[in-house]
Order: sequence, then C-alpha cells, then structure tokens
Amino acid sequence: MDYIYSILTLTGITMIGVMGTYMVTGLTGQFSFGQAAFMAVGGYVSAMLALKYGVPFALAALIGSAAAALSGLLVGMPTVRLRRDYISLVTFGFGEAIISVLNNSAQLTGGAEGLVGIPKRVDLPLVMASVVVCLFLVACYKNSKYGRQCLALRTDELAARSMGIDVNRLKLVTFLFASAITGYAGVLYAFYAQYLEPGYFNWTVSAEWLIIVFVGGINSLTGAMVSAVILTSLPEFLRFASAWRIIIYCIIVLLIINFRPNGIFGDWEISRLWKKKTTVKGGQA
Amino acid sequence: MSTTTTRGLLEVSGLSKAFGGVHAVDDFSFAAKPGEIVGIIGPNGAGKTTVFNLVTGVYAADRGSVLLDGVSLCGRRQDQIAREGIGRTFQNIRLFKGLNVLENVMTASDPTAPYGFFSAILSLPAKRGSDRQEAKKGREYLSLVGLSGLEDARPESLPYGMQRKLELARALAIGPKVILLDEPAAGLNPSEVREFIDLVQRLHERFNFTIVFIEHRMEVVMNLSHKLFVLSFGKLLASGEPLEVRHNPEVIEAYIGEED
Amino acid sequence: MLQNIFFGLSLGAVYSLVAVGFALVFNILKFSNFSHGGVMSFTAYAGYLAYIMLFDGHISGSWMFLAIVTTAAVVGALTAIVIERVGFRRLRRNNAPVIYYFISSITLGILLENIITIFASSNFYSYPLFFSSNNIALFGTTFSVADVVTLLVSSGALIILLLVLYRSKLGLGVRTVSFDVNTASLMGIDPDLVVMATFAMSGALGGISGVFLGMNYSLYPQLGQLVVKGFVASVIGGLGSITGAVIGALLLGIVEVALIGVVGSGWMPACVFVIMLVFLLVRPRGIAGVIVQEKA
Amino acid sequence: MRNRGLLLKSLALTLLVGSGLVSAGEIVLGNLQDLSGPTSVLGNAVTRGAELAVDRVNAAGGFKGDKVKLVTVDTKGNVQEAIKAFNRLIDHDNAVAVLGPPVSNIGLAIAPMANEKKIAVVGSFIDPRVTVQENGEAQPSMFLIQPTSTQYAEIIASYALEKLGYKKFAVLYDQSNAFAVSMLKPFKAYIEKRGGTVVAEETYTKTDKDYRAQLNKIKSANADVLYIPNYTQDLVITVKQAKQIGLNLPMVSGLDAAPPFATLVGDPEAANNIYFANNFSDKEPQLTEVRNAYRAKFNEDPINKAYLGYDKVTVILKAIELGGGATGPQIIAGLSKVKDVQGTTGVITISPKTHQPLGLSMVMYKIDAGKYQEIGRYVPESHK
Repeated sequence: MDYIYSILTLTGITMIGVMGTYMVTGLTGQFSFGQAAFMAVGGYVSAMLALKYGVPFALAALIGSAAAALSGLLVGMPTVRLRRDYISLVTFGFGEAIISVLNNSAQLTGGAEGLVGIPKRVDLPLVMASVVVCLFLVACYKNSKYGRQCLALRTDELAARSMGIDVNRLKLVTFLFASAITGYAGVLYAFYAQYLEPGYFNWTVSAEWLIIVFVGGINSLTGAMVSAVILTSLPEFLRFASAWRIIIYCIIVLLIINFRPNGIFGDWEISRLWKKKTTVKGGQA
Repeated sequence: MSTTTTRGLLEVSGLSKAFGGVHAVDDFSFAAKPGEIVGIIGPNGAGKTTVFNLVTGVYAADRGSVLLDGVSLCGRRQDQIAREGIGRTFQNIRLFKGLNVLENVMTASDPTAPYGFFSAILSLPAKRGSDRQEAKKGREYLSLVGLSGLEDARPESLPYGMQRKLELARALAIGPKVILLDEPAAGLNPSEVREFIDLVQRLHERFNFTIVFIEHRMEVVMNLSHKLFVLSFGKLLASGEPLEVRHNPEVIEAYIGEED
Repeated sequence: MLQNIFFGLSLGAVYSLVAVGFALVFNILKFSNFSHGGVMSFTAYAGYLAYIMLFDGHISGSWMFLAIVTTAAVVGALTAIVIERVGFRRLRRNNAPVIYYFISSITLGILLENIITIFASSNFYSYPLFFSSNNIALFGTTFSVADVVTLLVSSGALIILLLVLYRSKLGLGVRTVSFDVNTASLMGIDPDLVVMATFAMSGALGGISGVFLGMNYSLYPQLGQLVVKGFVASVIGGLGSITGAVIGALLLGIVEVALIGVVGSGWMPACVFVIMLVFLLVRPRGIAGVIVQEKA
Repeated sequence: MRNRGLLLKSLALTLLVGSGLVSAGEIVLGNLQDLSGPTSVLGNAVTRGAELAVDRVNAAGGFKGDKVKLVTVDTKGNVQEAIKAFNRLIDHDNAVAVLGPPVSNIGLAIAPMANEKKIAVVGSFIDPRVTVQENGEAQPSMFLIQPTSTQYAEIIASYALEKLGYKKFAVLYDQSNAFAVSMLKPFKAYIEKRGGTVVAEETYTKTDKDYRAQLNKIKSANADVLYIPNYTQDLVITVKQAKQIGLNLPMVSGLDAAPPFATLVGDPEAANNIYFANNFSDKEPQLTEVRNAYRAKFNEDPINKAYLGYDKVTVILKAIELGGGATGPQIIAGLSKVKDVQGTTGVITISPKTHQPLGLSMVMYKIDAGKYQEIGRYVPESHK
C-alpha cells in the first residue's frame, strides 16, 4: 500500500510542478528551462522556516510559495522582453544559479549534503486536495481573460499586441503565478520527503516537465495532467525491465512525439465535455 | 455597443523609417478626418505596410509624428496605441490559432475587461459576469460581419473570406476610433469582394469610425475611399480625390513601371 | 594573468567544438539540439571500443589518436544521421512546432546516455596516453601537448567546416535551407539531404569533442553533460551563428576562469547567470546574431 | 531439553511450510542502487558484488536451506525515485532488508521511511547523519558497514598531518557533491585542531571539467599538500591538470583513488605522490576468491564498491542468524549484534549505539609513478 501511496503522492507533486511549466511554456509559449528552480525556492524557504524558526506548516507553505513567486518576479522582469530562445537560456541559468547559491550557503541550507530533519506534514490526502485546488486555479486562469490573452500571444505576439494586449505584463503575471504554483509543489515535496538536496532541482527535472507537457498535448491542461500521471508512473510499471526501463520510456516518448505531433490531447480539454451544454444554455438565455 | 463618436482624427506627418540603408518610408504625411475613409495605394514594396506598422507602434519611426485626435502616439507601445483606439487587420491574416472564433474576438476586449487576477483564478462572480458580457458583445460583432453560429469553430478551419471577416470583427471589438485595413480584399473572389465592400460600408455607417486601408484592387479603392494617398518608394507621390488620383499621369507611370 | 587567459581560451576551445555542433543544427532547424551530449558520450565510448578491439597492439601514439578521432567522427556522423532519421525527420514532415524538436532531442540524449549506462557503467575506462605528457613552457605559461593538439584539431575541424559551409555546393544548400526551407526546395535543393548532411557534420564534431573529453578526462556515461556549456555558449554567441558560437564559447571560458579568480568557483555559476542576464539585456541578439525583425 | 526444543521448532516449521505460510524458504533482499544517473558506476558495481555473494550462498545450498533472492531496483540517482523504489521493495517485493546505495543523499532521504517500516538498510553511505540522528541516537533502521566520512577523513588527515608531517593544506573539492563535502568538514576540523592550516580552499561543481584556474590558485598558495576527497573521474582530471600547470604537490585522497584510478590517468608522472586510505588491502586473502569469481563472471577487475556490495549481503545474512529470523525487526536486532564478521573489506563489528562499524581501520596506500604501494593499516592516535 505504501508503495502505491508513495507513487500517487509523488505523482501529485509532479502534477503541481508541471502546472507551472504548462502555464509558462504550454499556455504562454515562453520556454521555461529552469522551472524546477522555483520548486527548490519554495521547498527550501518553507523547510528552513519550519526547521530554524518553528514556523507552522501552513504559514511556511504560504511564505514558501510567495518566495518562489518573488524569485519569479526577479527572473521574469528582465526576461519577458527577450526572445523565446533567450528566455530558455535565462531560466536555465537561473536554475544553475539557484543550485550554486544553495550549495554555497551550507550553514543555512546544508549545502550539497542536503537539509535533513524536515518534519513530515504532507500525506496523500493533502497532496490530492492540493492537486484539485491548484488545478482549479490554473484551469480558471486558462479560462479567463488572462488565459485567452496568453494563448493569443503564444500564437502571434505581434497580433496580440495590436489587440491592445500588454504582452510583457501578461507574461510577467503568468510567470509569477506559475512560480508560485511550482513553489508550492516544492513545499509539498519538502514536507513529504523530509529531505532536500540542491542537486535534485537541476535542469533535467525541468526538461522532464517540458517532456510531460508536450507529450500531453500542444496546449491542453488536461493532457499535461494525464501525461504527468502516465509518464511518472510508467517507469514504475517498467521496473521489471530494470535498466532498460528508461530506454523503453524514451522510446515511448519518441513514438508519441513522432506519431501524435500535437501530443496525446492536442488542445482538447476535458471541460469541453460539459462546456457544450453551457454554450447552448448561454445561447438560449 | 460602443458607438464611436466623431472623434478619430489621424494626422501623420513627416514619417520616415529606414531599414539598413533602405528608406522604406521617407517623409510621408497624410491625414484622415474623423469618419473619413482613406486609401493608401502604391506599387509593391512602396512602404505601405511599413506606414501601418509605424502608426501602430510595431516599429519606432526614425522621424515624424503620428497624432490621434491631437495626441501624439510616438514612443507609445503597440498595445497602448491599440487601446488609444487604433484597430488593425493584417495583410497575411493573423488569427489566434489556439482559440476559437468567439475567443479570438474576445481577446480584443480582454485587455480592458474589468476584473483582476484573483477574480480570474477563483472564477468569482465579477469574472463570470464580465466574461458573459464580453462573449455577448463578441457574438454581436460576429453577427455584424456575418459569422453567427461559428463561435466554436477553429479559425484555421474557416474559408479564407471568413477569416478576413473574423479579423475585421476582432479589430472592431477593441472599439476603435480609427481602423487600419491592410489589403483586406486580397485573396477574395469577385463576389466576395463586392460583399466585403458592402460590409465595410455598413460597418462604417454604423460606427462612423475613420478607416485607412491599403489596397491594390481598384474596385475596392474606387468604391470605398473618400481620399487617396499614393506611395512610391516610401515617398508620397500624389493625393486627392480617387478619380483625380486615378488619372494622375505620375501614378499611372508608377504602376506601369512596376509591371515592367 | 596570461596563464589565466590561456586557461580560459583552452577551456573555451573545448566548449566551442560543442557549441558549433549545436549552432550547426540550430542554424537549419532552429532548435537547441540536446541530443548532441548523448552523441559525445556515445562516440567517446565508440572510440574506446575501437581502441580495444581494433587498434590496440597495432598502432600507438599519434597514429592511435588519429585512428580513434577518425573512428569517433565517423561514428558520430552516423549516429547523428540516425538521430535525425528517428527523431526529427517525421517532425519536419508534420511541420511540428520547434519545441517538439527540442523535446525529441532531450529524449534522444537521455536514450543514448542510458544505452551506454547499460553496457558500460560498472567501471571507469580511459584512453591510452596518446602524446608525450611533457609540458611546453612559453611566455611564462605552461601547457601540455594534449592541449596544443586539442587546440589545433578543433581549429582545424572548424576551418574545414567553414570551408564546407562557404565554399562548397553543400554549404550553399545548408545556408539556403537555413534561410528558408520552402525557397530552397523550390530552387531544387533537397532539404532532407541538406538536413542530413548538417546532422552528419554536427555529429562528426560531436565525435571529435567526445574523444577530447575522453582523452582529457575519463570515460563515464554522463561525459556528454558538458553539452549545457555548449548550449549557453551558442545562445550567447547568437543563435545559429557559427562564428558567434566560437566567440561565445571562448568568452564563456574566459569569463568562467576569470570569475573563479575573482569570486571563487562556488559562486561562479550564479555570477555567470547575472552576467548573462545583463549581456542579453544590453545586446538581446547575442554576439553575432542579426535582429530577426518580425514582419507584420 | 534441547532436543525437545529442536523437535518443536522443526515441527512448527513443517506445519508452516505445509500450510503454505512460509514459501519454501526464500529470503528476499532488496537492493536499492543507482543503476542509471550520475553515480551509476558505483551502483552497478555494488550490485554486481551483491549478486556474486547471493550466487555463492545459493550455490552452497542457500542460507540455512533458504534460497536468497536479490531484487535490484534503480533509483536513477534521484531521491524521488529512491523513495518510490524503496517502498516498492518492501511492499511489492516483500524484501526483509535492503542493501543501501553508496550515496548518502539517498540514505538520508529513505531513513525516515526505513525507521517507520522497521526495515534495515545496510549501506555504504558515509555521511554520519545517515546512521546517527541529530540528537545523537542511532537511526533505528540505518546501518553502515564502512567507516563514516568523519572516521575516514580523520584517518587521512591524521596520516598527512601526523605521519607525513604536512602543515599547510590546500583543498579542492566538488561543492555540489555530498560525498566530497562530507569528507571535507571533518578533515578541516581535525587538522585545524591539531596545528595544521588550510591555506587554500577551492571548489568546482559537477559540470566543470577544467580545474586549472583553481589549481593555479592553489599553486600560488604555497601549500604542503593537496586534499582531494572527490569521485574518481574528477581525480583523473585533477592530477592530469595539476601536472599540466606544473603543480607538484603531494596529494591525499579518499578511496576513489583506489584502482583503477592510476590506470585511468594513464600517465605515471601525473598519478604520482598520492596517498589515500582504502577499506582493505589488496593482499588480504579473503579478497582473492571474490576477485576471481568476479573476473570469471564479468570479465574485468572489480572496483572497491563491488566488495562493499558483497559484504552487505554477508552482514545481512549474519544478522538474520543473530536476530533469529528473517523479519525486519529481527534483522535490525541482529545487525546491532554483528560482531567480528569477516567481510572482504575487513572484520566488521557494528556499534549498537551508532550503527556504524567499530574499529575498521583503513589501509594506507601510496601511488608512486602510477604504481600502487601498500603502506599498511593505519589507526590515528586519537582513534585508539
């Protein structure tokens, strides 16, 4: 049972982290290559508050997410004007910089040896509830004027500007929101694993999240979530294959990218199932 | 529905822009009075689209000024200019592929939708009310251009002519004082062109905004414009009443020269 | 001082081979090809395999080095061609968004690294000593024969590459395709062939860098992770520009070494980040890149 | 009396086997290793060693008649994966004890779970925090069969300071590597307490491949000796580049300088004048058999992590014997009683207080012009 629980818990945490990548890269088309760094910020800040100052979990979680958002602001402000390729470089560099800061502040963070003794405050129900809440927030965001403008700027930035969309501000708002959500994933992770190390948050995790988002669908939150579940649990099903499992995993990802060029779900959202009805109702009203 | 008043005075003077060593637009001036329909014509590569891009803030002008109702637009960002009341369409249609038809129109009113971030992520009543309002307006714009019933369609699935109309509806939705149409009839068949001319005239009657358009098709130019400006190699070649310009020998030469 | 500049340059020389392999592919397909790291590890091992199975006992010293570099370059070119075929050909047919190429390349990189892990990861391996390990002292700096060879071979490879790009028909094709695929095919250039050739060149460079990495360090499956430095260098250099990538790589090498001297190695990555940010804000098109003005 | 006890026991056993409660005697040992990822070389070596041990036990008719089964799971060198994999070993594969990884980070991450589930993890994670909590009590389920980084670093420090007489130390270490960092702190503490000084402290991170700038700073610091507590591949770069810039210092290192390090360097002039402490002496007879078996099976020489893998199995099986059964709590109890068990790496006695091995001395080696020379066992005065 614990085995299944641990998979579900960690999958849930990954889902929340992936929501951040989805917002920045899927929804807005900005290439986030250091999203995991925000997870590190959220995790470390909250864990250190709890460890060193005895801050209660709820407050630590709040401050952790806020700190992630703040670091999102720091990275976002100068980068939103840059071209997409450069944003990938800057976010990547930010990720490496955060790791180097964590490694260098060993008195505070434990450095490379990691931060131990974080109290266990997170269990499966909390993670599941968090997934639902975060998903609700992100879905509402996508479904609001913000989401529409994001999609607009993703497809055509110039045309979006000529519709009066303040593209830079919009990117920044989305970036902040995404950082906060990813930061919260870090909080959950810290208080579940009870251990943090800087090396865990390197660019390969951010790259994994990108893979998840795009395997899920070119622009589908539903797809990103389904793909997060599949791609994080797939390696577990492949355990029998031992060292070959990563290879099988890669092949499956390649097959999907090659043969479903818009990802599994394209831009389909599960909400369309009931949205049809509301449109009809709206039409009658 | 926002009925635009008689405002919409667009004055462009001494506009210049060079790319590298090429003077794409060179000391170009024109004006459009409120409610006027102005055409800009000229051979390919004359710098017409660049003029639009300078007016809407895509590029910063090297020299010259753009005034809307006496207020300078120079140095303003593209989105600010749009919100001052300049709407536009594009030569090569630029719709938002990730959004459906209705949402495409809504993006134009979204920047001014009266709700904030927290209303959005919590889907508060303020947000839902505003979205409903926006959608309602959007549907009206769509029905104005004759796209009713296609709200849920994907823009890329529409035929070319309808995409043009959708782009027009989207430009209307920002509530413009001045609307810039970049070769709106390109790629349309003759019957669509006639329909399009009617549509623009109808919209103009209804909203009474200022229209500036770039066009090659003489049918459109002659039927729509109150005034014409001819651009050649970035410079103003001639201007005046359509008929007067049409018979201007320099203009004819510029066009014939192009055909060679 | 001089010594440090030299360290920076020779570090930059290693980065530049990687960065150029990167820039080549970016040039035509407009994405950062992270599978390049996998190619480097893979060829480093392939070179080793060739060494123990084919060359050992027959040749030695510089000849051995040449034989291994050639093998690795050929294997690299072939691997890259296979990668293009498996990972990107279909994406091009589908006109997939650029990000899919990127995702595909990361996946391929992981795939290659893990294939090596399966077959070779219960031990460390290393190349034999190719050159005399004596140092050469010049102007108060010392450097090794291996360093000089690295420098010579990488500049040689880059010069050949530039010649191919700017003096041959193939190079013309590459440049045309990089400018506009559709126009190129109208002009009778087979884009598939050009893309394949580009991958082959990039892969060959990857093979050469792989041998250098293996020679200077030792062999382990994650050897190719140096690819991230190539990524940074090529982006700073101006996306897709070959000379920009070289300059970017040398600059990165020098800046890293200088920062180690000034702030210490621990804070170096954080400082590189800040410098990078400032640089991109001041010069958002990279060192050599041209402004890509969006057309309206 | 004794006979009756035995009779009852065997009767009970027959009944249990008959009723299918005990499946024809199988002991499942979990093997939690980094088979992929940055430390895959270490994890794969441990796995091979462990497989060898299990094969031998089974070939000799099993452990007291029970077959031993080794279930290996991959952590990808990643804490999150390790948490899932550990749970899988216990829940899905019913492992009664786990062979831990040679990496401390993962040890730290799974300690709370192992304690909760009462499943012993026997590892070679040398960060003392894995086995001893901050309050000084042992982590109930975590056991180490190799000296801790503290013991380790102190042995090296003492040898360099007290035996070789070096006073001014330079250090170069991978700041992003927990192992290197954990080997550094006690080293510094030890020498600074005893009159040595650290005159240069330089770092790098795992993506760096050129340490010449750092080494050059060290060169100008006028140190007597350079301490390099890093992974093997980094050591190779270090000595090659030190030679390139003409840095001619003696060096001291951890067991990562053990074979095949000198062969990897391939340059006798670079792999020269290096002292390091190894877990065992190559000449010790108990190694020969394992080494030969390893060669026969895998066609290459084992690296020292393979011996540790072998010993983990030996120690766990001994603990089953001492604890009186193959359940989690019994093995934990048994491990605390492990005393004088002959392993390949030495005679292992586990302290019940710290769950760390007692009295494991290290064997000092010197690499001289590419050749390994055994100096002999060394125990610092302060450890005696």
